Amino acid sequence: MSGYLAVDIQHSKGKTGEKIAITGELTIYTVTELLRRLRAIPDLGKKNLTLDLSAVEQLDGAGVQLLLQLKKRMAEDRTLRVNAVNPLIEPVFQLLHLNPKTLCDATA
Amino acid sequence: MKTPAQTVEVNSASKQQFLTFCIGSEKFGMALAQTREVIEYGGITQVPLMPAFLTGVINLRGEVVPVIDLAVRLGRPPIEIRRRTCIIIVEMQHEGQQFTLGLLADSVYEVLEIDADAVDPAPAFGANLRADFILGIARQGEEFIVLLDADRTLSLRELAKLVEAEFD
Amino acid sequence: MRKLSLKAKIAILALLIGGAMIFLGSFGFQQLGAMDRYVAQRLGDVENNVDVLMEMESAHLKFKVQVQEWKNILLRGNDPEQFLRYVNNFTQVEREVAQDLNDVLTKLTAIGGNTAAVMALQVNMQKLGADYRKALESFEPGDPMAGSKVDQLVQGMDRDASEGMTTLAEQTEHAFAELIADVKTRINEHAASASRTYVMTVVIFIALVLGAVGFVFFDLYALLGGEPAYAVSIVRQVAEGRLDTEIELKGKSRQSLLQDIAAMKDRLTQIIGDVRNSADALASASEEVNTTAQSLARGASTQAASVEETSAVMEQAAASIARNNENAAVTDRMAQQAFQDASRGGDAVAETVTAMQKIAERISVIDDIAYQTNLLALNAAIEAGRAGEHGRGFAVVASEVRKLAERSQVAARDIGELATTTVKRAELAGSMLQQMLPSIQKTADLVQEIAAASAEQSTGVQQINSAIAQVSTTMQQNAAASEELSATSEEMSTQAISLKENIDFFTLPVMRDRKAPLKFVAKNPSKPSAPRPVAERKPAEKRLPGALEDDDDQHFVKYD
Amino acid sequence: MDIPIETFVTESRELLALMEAGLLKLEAGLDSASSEYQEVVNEIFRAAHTIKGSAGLFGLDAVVAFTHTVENLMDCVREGSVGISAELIGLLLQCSDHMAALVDAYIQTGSAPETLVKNGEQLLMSLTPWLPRAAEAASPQAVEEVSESGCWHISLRLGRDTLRNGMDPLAILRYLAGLGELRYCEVIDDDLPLEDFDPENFYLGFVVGLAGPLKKSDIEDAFVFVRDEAEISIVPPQETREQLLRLIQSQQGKSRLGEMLVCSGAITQRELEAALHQQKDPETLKKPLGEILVANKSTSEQLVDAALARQRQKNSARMIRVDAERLDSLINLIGELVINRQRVDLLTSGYVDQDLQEAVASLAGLTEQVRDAALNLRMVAIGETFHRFKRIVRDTAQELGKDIELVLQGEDTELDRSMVEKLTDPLTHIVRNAIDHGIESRERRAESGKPLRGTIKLSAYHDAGNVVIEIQDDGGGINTERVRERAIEKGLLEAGVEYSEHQIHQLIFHPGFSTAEKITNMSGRGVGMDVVKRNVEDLQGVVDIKSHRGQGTLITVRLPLTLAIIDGFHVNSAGTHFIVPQATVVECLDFNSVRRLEGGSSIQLRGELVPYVHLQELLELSGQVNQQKKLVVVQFGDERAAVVVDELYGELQTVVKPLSPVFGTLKGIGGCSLLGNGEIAFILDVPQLIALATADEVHRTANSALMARRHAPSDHLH
Repeated sequence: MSGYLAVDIQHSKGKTGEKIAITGELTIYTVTELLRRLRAIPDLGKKNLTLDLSAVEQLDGAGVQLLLQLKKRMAEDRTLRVNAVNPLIEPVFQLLHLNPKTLCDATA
Repeated sequence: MKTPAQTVEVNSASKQQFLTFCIGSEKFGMALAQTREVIEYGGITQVPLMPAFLTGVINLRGEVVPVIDLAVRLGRPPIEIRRRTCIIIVEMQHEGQQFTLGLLADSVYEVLEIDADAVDPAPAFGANLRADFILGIARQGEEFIVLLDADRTLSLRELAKLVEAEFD
Repeated sequence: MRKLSLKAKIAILALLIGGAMIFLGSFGFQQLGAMDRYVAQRLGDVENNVDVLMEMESAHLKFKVQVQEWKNILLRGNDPEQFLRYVNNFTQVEREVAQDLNDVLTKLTAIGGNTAAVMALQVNMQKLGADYRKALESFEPGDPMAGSKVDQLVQGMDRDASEGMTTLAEQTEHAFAELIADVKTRINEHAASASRTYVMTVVIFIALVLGAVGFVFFDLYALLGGEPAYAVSIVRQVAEGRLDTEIELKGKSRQSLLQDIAAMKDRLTQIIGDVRNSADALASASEEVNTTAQSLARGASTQAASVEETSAVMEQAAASIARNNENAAVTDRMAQQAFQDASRGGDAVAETVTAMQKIAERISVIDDIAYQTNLLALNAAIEAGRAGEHGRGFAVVASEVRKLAERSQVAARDIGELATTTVKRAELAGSMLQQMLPSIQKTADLVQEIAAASAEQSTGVQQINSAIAQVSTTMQQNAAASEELSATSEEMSTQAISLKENIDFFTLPVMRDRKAPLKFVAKNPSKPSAPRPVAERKPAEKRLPGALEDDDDQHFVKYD
Repeated sequence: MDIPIETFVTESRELLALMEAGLLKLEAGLDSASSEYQEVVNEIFRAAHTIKGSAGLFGLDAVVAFTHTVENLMDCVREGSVGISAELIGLLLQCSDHMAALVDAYIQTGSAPETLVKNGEQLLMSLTPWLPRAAEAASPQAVEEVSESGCWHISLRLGRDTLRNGMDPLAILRYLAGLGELRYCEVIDDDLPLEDFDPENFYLGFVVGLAGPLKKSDIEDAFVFVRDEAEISIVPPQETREQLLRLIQSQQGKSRLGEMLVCSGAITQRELEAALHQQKDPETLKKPLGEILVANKSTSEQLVDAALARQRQKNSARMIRVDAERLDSLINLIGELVINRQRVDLLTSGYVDQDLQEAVASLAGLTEQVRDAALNLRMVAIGETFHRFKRIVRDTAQELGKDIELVLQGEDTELDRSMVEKLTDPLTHIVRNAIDHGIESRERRAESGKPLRGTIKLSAYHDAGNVVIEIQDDGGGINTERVRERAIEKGLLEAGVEYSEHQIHQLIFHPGFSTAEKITNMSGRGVGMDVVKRNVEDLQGVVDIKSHRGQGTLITVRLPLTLAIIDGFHVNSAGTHFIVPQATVVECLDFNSVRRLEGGSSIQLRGELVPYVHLQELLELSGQVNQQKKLVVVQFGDERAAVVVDELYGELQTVVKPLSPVFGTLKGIGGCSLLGNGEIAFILDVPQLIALATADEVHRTANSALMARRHAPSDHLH
């Protein structure tokens, strides 16, 4: 699906938990690849996870879905937080009434 | 008391049209005014418990029309059905209401315009036929045509009575 | 016992002998052992007695020494030193004698000999000793005449001791001698008894074995029924075909070898006899056959020739029949044609009729139509009439139409009638044709029959031809067959002759040679189916009955 | 006159009728809190409103002017600022009459005559007390506008392959956001799988609140690309719903539920099609469209109900007067058509041409449909006629100062349109008489200890080839004595002769006979009952009267099912076709398998003894006899009987043709009917049949007793 590799992740372990910085576009074209890579990370979701989306210029439904899935994957008492969001994709969260930090419903 | 009046009436209208038909060997005529049409015999449904003269009913273009064997009605042996047997559809008035009857006849001849002079009053006897059925007798060359009084012959009340009689 | 096979018998015999040997050996051995032991015992006794004897001797000897010593003392006793020495010797010897006596005593007691004498002796000895000592005390070393004086004192005193001594010795010697003798005798007795028993047993066994062997031999002999050599010779003779040799049988044992050989010989003789006869018969018969076969062959060939002619004739017949057969067929075809034409004509007529009828129907349809038109017109008229003045014109039209309709009706009727009349005519024609048909049919049939008949004829001829062909072929076959027959019969006769020669190898006892055929005939007349064509064929031979027998079994052989 | 105005006229007539009905309902007294009350009031309001609107279209200013006021008034009523009172209702009724008059006037003259306008003004004057000061209260236009508040609730479940198909759901949401204000948006990730999650499938769902002046169809356009595999439900905001309600209720023209909902915007064309499609598939089959729509969350039950109500109003209100003769001729022609069709069948049956056969088959189907349709054309529920009497009763009662309740029964009894028309007058007479002479004055009732409110009961029902209409009042009944005297005065009866009460009562129907002292404007002139009788007899019916002094009167009009369509059960006996009115058929059995009474002619049916008749014997039918006899058990009232026939063909709808009077009263046969193939079938008169059966039974048992004695077993097996 993904013609050229428009996405990349840096994965680092912090004291609080894991850090994943995603760069490039987070769209239907890249989700598969991205997922493949995330899956590569050992016991993902067992530790707190911090996402850095500051380098994501594109986010579409598929991307959002991926994020939500990621969030849903987190074990109990493990949290997924987004520490930085690229202004380019903020509107998406607004549209969905999603809190970009927690990926929870903002309206609620 | 009817007959003289009739003749008078016939005279007054010097010419009158009749439909002539034959039953057995006899030739009859019926005032054209009362006849609607002539159709070929067929598709008769017998009506249960009916006297002999009521042959049955036919479906005349969606109208259920009773068919009467005129021969029986006139006290003759019943008509046996042949290729030329046909049904004369006549229209009668009854209590201001019109209704339709079918008459079985061995064959139908023509529409005749009969001169009043050619019509004799019904003979008191000899026609071996109820006098009040007869309107008059027309001479046609050699042969005689019995002109029937449909209103009498086919008087609904009378027919109905006969039917009633059948029941008890 | 009889049941046992010879082998078994021999085996038993061997066993018997073996057993006897073993027994004898062991028995002898045991006897020897006993003997030996006995001798050894006896020798032991002898030894002991020898010891006793020795001791006695030595004791006797010593006593003499003692006495000597004693003299010495008296002679030389003036010198004191001498004296002393001799006294010592004297005591010493005395001790030794006592010793020996003790030994004797013990030994005696050991062998249970008589000890009394010995004891007495011992006592004497001791007394003697003591006497001597008393005598000595009166000895005066200084008086040269002292010795003589003491001597006078002991004069005679030693007599009985020495006497005892000697007697005893003699006794012992004597006992010993006896013992030896006794031993000798005893041993001899013993040996004698042992040998006696041994011989006895040996003798018994030999007897036994001999018995067994005898029996076996006898049995064998019986089986053989005579001297084996004799049997052998007999058999050899038979083998050589000399069946005339007589066999005298010893013993009346029914199933001895010789007996059987005899039987065999007899049977052989008989059979061979028979064979020979039949061979003779065969030879003559084959001759006969040969001749007849040749005649047969000749007959066959002639027949074949005649058949050839017949078939040729038949061929011609067939040809002519086929010809008129064809003619018949042609005629038939023509007849058929005629018939078909006729019937087709009939059909045509029928069709015409049906067509006419159809027309009639159509006409009736037209009639119907006309009628319906009539009705229609009538209804129109009625409508018109009801319409009153307005309808007038229409009424006229209607009546016109009605008139037309009626006319067409009439026309239709006329046509109908016409049609019907036509139909009638056509039917008439049809029926006439129908009547014609059968006669035509008949002729046709007749012709057909003729055709059929000639056809049958030709087929018949065909069949005859083929039949003849078959006959001729069979004829040829017969000829061939008969030639073959003669060939074979010759063959046969040669065979018969050779057979004869072979049979002649056997020399049969002269006496039986005559009998065999008789026996043969006597045996057989029932067998063959008595009345034979030959009988008719050769009435002449009926006249000489002598020849008949001979012929008979020839014929019999021939037709058997 | 050009067509649109034609439709306007008919429509306004309907609406007025509606209004009248509504008003009468109100008068009947409805709890002003009840939803029905609201319903009715709305109805009236809408009627007025619509008339006004459409009148405007045709520039019938007078109508518009007049109606406007009425409408306002109704509006107030609707809001509850004005209470309903008998007086008001009376006025409103007059108003509706006036409106009708105006409309008619316009139709005839094309303008409103002065007099009428005057009356109108007077009427309006009399209305003023109720009218609010500010006459321009709620203008109806307000309804049409969509209120801003409240928002559409859209729940959206997209198909798995949405992404693959290159759709970005966000795009849709953006589009929506563009349409109006996105009040809320909820992302539903319930379907997101934890394991084997394919990021290229789409699992999410959205619930969106969208505010703005929107039409459902606008919203739906957002989903034009995804709708095929998406589940979308669009719930309108409260206000919109109410508004839709109004729209639906004031629907014009459209008579089909779907259409109504669609063009009122309650649902979209697509939803309708979807629903209709569903309706076709077997397990939702026969499920009414409304249910399906609700089930699909296409719309709310409320709306569907409203639409249905509206639809009913229409269908009942929709009547086009057609000359019965035309219908007759149509029916006859169709009869011919059917027969010809049969002939075609016969002719073509010989050919093996596939297409031809199919063509013929479809022709057959069509013909059947056409026939049924045509037959139905002529049938109409009597309800319409009955409802007219509400007004009559009310007016008459008021006039005479009586308190009378009209009870209707069997309004949906169908009978021939032509008869309905001919029936109206006689019934009116009867009812009027009942009110005038029948029901006593309050006082009298009080005295006789009856409920003050008198009751008149109109009921209709089918009774074995007959339509029976009963008019019953709980009034004083006929004063037999008085009638007697009058009769003797008039020389209709000889004094001193003993007459049965019934005979005497029949005199009521004698021309020019009336017992009433004072002549009211509507009865007592002696015209009426005789007219009634004549009219009924014209319809070949009979009218009968039963009365008990002090208890009331029952007038029974029994009409033959002339040209009525009955559901019949088609049987055959000895080659003759018969039709048993379906209503009377209890069950069918195999004659040989039921237990019959030795000798007698009764069968044992679940312990019950049921007499049976051999139709063939009873009607002396000659024809081949089938050994496999069948039994049709019929019931009339609580009488039961079994009819033995040869063949059971099953149910069919038939047009009843009267038997020619020639046949007089043909026993056991109520009429005849044409079968599809043109043959004639006789309709069995079940009550008579039963009578005959029982009679037959009696006399037969006697015989068969004898016969049984002669040859026992064979007897009961014929």
